[in-house]
Amino acid sequence: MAIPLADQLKMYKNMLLIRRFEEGVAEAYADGLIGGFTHLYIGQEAVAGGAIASLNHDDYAIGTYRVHAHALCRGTSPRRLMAELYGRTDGICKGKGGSMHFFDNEHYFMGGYGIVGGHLPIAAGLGLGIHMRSEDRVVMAFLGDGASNQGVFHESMNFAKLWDLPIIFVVENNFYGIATDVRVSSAFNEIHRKAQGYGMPGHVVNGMDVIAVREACDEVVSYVRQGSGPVLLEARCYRYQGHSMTDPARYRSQAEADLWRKRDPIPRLAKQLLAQDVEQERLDGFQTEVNEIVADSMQFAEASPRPGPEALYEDLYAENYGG
Amino acid sequence: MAIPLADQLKMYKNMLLIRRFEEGVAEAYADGLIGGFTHLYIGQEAVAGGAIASLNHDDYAIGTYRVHAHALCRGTSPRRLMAELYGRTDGICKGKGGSMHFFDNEHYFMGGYGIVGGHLPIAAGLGLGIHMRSEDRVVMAFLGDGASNQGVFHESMNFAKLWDLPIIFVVENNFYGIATDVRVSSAFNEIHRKAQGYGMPGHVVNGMDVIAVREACDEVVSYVRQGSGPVLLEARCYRYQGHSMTDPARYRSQAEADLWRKRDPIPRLAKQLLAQDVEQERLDGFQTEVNEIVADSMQFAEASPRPGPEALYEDLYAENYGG
Amino acid sequence: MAEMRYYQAVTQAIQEEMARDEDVFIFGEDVGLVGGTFRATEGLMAEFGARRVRDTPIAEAAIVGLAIGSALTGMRPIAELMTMNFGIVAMDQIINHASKMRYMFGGQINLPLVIRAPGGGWTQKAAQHSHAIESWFMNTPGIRVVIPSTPYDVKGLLKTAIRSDDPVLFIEHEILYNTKGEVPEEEYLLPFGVADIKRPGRDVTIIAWSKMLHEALKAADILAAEGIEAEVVDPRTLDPLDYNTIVSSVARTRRCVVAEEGWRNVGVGAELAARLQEDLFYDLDAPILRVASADVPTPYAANLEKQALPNAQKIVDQILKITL
Amino acid sequence: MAEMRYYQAVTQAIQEEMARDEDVFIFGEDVGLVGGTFRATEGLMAEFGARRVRDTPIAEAAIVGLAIGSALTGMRPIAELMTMNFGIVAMDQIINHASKMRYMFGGQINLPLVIRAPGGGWTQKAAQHSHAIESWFMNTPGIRVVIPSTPYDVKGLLKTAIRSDDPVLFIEHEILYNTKGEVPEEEYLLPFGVADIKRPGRDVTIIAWSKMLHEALKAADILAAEGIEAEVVDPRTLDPLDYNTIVSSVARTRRCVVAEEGWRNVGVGAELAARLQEDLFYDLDAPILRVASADVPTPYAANLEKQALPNAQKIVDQILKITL
Ligand SMILES: Cc1ncc(C[n+]2csc(CCOP(=O)(O)OP(=O)(O)O)c2C)c(N)n1
Ligand SMILES: Cc1ncc(C[n+]2csc(CCOP(=O)(O)OP(=O)(O)O)c2C)c(N)n1
Ligand SMILES: [Mg+2]
Ligand SMILES: [Mg+2]
Repeated sequence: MAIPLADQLKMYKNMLLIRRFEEGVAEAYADGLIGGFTHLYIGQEAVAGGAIASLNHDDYAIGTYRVHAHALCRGTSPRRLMAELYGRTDGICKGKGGSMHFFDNEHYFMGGYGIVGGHLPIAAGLGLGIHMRSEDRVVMAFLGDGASNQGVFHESMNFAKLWDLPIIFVVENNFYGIATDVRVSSAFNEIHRKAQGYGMPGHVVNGMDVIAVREACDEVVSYVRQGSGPVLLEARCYRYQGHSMTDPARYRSQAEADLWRKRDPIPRLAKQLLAQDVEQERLDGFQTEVNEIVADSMQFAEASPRPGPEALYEDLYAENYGG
Repeated sequence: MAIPLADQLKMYKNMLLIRRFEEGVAEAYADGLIGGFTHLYIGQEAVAGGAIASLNHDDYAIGTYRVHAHALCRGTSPRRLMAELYGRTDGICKGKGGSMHFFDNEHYFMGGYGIVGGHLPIAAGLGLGIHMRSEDRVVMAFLGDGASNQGVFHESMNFAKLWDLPIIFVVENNFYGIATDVRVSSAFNEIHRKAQGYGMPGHVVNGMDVIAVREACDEVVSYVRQGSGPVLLEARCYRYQGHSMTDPARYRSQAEADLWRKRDPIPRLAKQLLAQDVEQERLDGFQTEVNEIVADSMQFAEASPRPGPEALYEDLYAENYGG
Repeated sequence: MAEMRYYQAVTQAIQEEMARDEDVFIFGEDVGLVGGTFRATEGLMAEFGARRVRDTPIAEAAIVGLAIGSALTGMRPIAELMTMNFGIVAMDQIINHASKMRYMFGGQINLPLVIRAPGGGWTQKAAQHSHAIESWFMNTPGIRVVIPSTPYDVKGLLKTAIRSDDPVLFIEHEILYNTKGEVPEEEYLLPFGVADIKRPGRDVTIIAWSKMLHEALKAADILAAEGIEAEVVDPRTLDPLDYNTIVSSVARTRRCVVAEEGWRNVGVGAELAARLQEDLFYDLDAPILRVASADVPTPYAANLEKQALPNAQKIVDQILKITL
Repeated sequence: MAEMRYYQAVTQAIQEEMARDEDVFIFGEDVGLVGGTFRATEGLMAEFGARRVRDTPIAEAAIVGLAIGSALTGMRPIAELMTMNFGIVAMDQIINHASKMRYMFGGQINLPLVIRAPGGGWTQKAAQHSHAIESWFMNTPGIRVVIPSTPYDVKGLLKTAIRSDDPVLFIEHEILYNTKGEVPEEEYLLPFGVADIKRPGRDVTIIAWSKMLHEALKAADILAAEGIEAEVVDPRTLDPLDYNTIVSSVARTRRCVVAEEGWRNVGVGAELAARLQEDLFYDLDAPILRVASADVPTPYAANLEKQALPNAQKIVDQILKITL
């Protein structure tokens, strides 16, 4: 089933937005406006860009510490995300979370988490909640290749299949966990085949091709939504930057990096769009638009006030007691 | 390759010893001489009895909280094990461990552990130690069906295969984790196939047939010893008693229990031995012998002194400091 | 008033809340078919079905994670950890997730979940099955720590926990499950953050909770025979802590012993002693003393275990040091 | 004396011990090829090869378990946890296994293993990446807890840790890795259980370790300008704890502030305050005060983080309360 052109354009714009947003982040980080651990997604845009496009508004998505893209694709305001990175009150988490802990209740983005694998049983719990409420929703949980070696990944896969919870586990296999090659960390590096140990379907898709990701996800999402149980989808992709802002990524060869950059998902889709008679100006217009969005979000973030001292003890508990 | 008669007789005697030892334990527990959590192995004798017989003296074995049998098969003195259960100074762990924490350095029995799955990365570590020292040894790690859902099981399997460590994971699938049916706890209850997610060989064997277990283990132990990497072996078996001394096991039907008792490994081997012209008197003699061993071990345990108050702070650290 | 056992108070609280609110559900190892290792969930599966009362695999980290995730969807999960010892396997989910999420996500969500687990050693369960580690959770901001000592407190506090919009670690005690106590027939809830003076007295304050509360009461009886009137304060919830009641009591008695089952070194008693010496520096007649477990893994042998664990007599011994 | 950085002191200690004893080996996430996230294992793989310097999957529980198991075979493993935050995933292996096995197996075995992990927050790493939880490990008997503050202490204590026949949790600090200090050219080892008086003084004792030691020294400088001479005591190892040096210092100064990076509630400071008030009840001129992190998950925003974490000025403020 072909992806409608309007959707393709939307995904194209989303990928541009992710990339430009993160270029902005890199600049602001260099200028000392953003701190902490900040992990860029540049290169992997086709995965979040394609996968999240398969979801309904009220489906849940949940991810790791590398989730700028996922929040953007869910529809969270770039202003509020940038303000979060700047540690300001208008940040999506009031400046308390930062890059690793984006969360947007309104858009059912259930968070970014800093403990590798730690969010996976939470994803299973989201699926359990849906199941308990007999809702027509699914959970899309993103994880890295490295995370697939953590014990909780295994526990979550077992629960998901045992109770046939509506979850799509999307492994963003970028072939490295920080500096560690997937072959050095996984006995079985055909990650989608890890589903076999649970009798769960496992698929693999080219994570540098947003259309391929979208098609694969449309299929697995509808399978999962029908109540057929969870699915594991491996998307093979590549991050262009280091693991985090401070990582020069010397552990990867230039040849390897060059090879992957040739597969860049953005020009790839541009070419396909042009072939469908979309005009170059239209694509250029998108670029201008996202440049403006990102510039605006940075201005917004800078203008937003820092949290006041009273914020330190706020938001910890829903219910407070004297004493 | 047929198992030599002498070995068969040895296994027969071991199974008798396990059973009689545990009958003694049950009596002593009822009399209040043994406390804490005490888990009986009766019914499963063919697994430890057959598997451990495949090991060399200096191979390592490691197990769960249900390890009376494994220590006995390794050759640990029944006296010292019974004294441990009685909480006495002559206990194999000086009375500090009890039923769940048998350990015998001399016989390379690397312990019983009370946290489900917790011993599995330790098993992997034993394999790593062997590997680092380029020794000609293997590790045999016992676990239950229930334990195969814990995250550390998965992590340990991954490490074992990734580094091709010399480990045999023996899953004693008695179909229950306390009261929970394996079908209620494992998405995939063909447990041996959990090895697939790691590209590791997985086999299944009838755990009520000591000869079958021994033959399967001879094969996998020699495979592992050759440096071919780890193996998962599922042995299907049944515990006749409740999970621990206080469990009446009402969650299992009488019909099911009866069915399994018909497959009892002890009379099964007796029949095979008789068919090989071993005389009934010889078998009866073994029974008398083990009865005496167990009676003696209980007398020994009762006569052994309780640890003195100075023992409380002993054995904690190898190196002590003032202050 | 009806007399019931501690484990029955657990069941009743859950039963009432499940009947009242269909978002409440419970899961854990063996909680369903057999009604829990300590019988605390007996009858719930029969009444509410296998959908709302779920037996799980042995995977504590995931069990807690399931509670977090389902709480995010608006459910009110109760996750049972068969014992607190196994909660150590789930520490990351409890500490790094349940207790931090509301704060780090800027208050966007509530996490109405309860983690129930019996703590405590005794009866020779040995080193890996004998933990009283409430101090770690009290150390960690973001999770409520409730640790009741009587059926009455269990029922009232567990109902409050289930209705709470914050994560609650509800620590029961293996040895108390079969103890009995009066519980009202009519519905009641007990507030968090309100300590209970279980026995008034003027000479010395004993602060104790869970199993040790009962040892403290025994100690008070023994001391009464010697003419020493001990006041026994049960904080009932360690987070929030009703420090006011504690400090007022000690301000009156001018002497205090904290009795806890956990290890002495950096235990809850250390915190109470540290606060009290700060606030009552000029008012105390004696240093705050602590009674706790010996700083060793709990040994199996009955006599060694007894030596390692705190009890009424050890409390008496400490109090005699500061009251004679 | 050579000047070197804290992270280099780590590397040198490991390098020397690996060269000296071929049973010593090291593994952890990214320790090999790239020499560690904080450069602390740089050059080791090149020198000793991929067999003795091993990159691992992300699986902290198993990493600690591998250390335990290989230690049982007579090896002397060093397991690196990339940070202490991830050690929480491995709590069960650390608490229920490494620290209990020798005791519960009746002393049959030694466990010569070192778990290295940087603790500590700062620089906006936010709630899940900012832990100073040494108090939990100090609470747990059976594992040594070493927490050095300078390159000199790092090197001498890490060599001792590697040679120790007991499990050692060696807690480094992310923020200290790039700090510099003098380290002797010749080999030396530092004993466990010997506190170091980093600055002598007569008016008040500050007890501090790791990153807070440096804040304490800054505080002492500020106070000196006001005529207050603070003695700064660095315990260096929390288990074993050199309580003698601490109590003697406070007996002299009669005033004490404990400064720690962990949460205040049931922190190490609570234990020290509890002991000191007990032993010096009649000798103190003021209550023991504590400076610690605010009892909230560490917030990301730079200004809130600063407000949450303890620092030199906050130490000064407390000391002024009890010395003026
Ligand atoms: C439990 C845990 N261990 C270690 C880390 C440090 N760490 C952060 S990201 C990362 C690599 C994760 O790799 P992968 O899952 O492939 O995701 P990617 O970063 O490639 O997106 C590591 C080891 C962590 N955050 N949590
Ligand atoms: C981490 C952990 N969770 C729960 C328990 C309680 N428990 C003890 S044995 C057991 C069942 C284990 O079943 P299985 O692995 O099949 O072994 P079996 O008892 O059948 O030999 C459980 C849940 C435990 N000891 N450790
Ligand atoms: Mg990766
Ligand atoms: Mg079983």
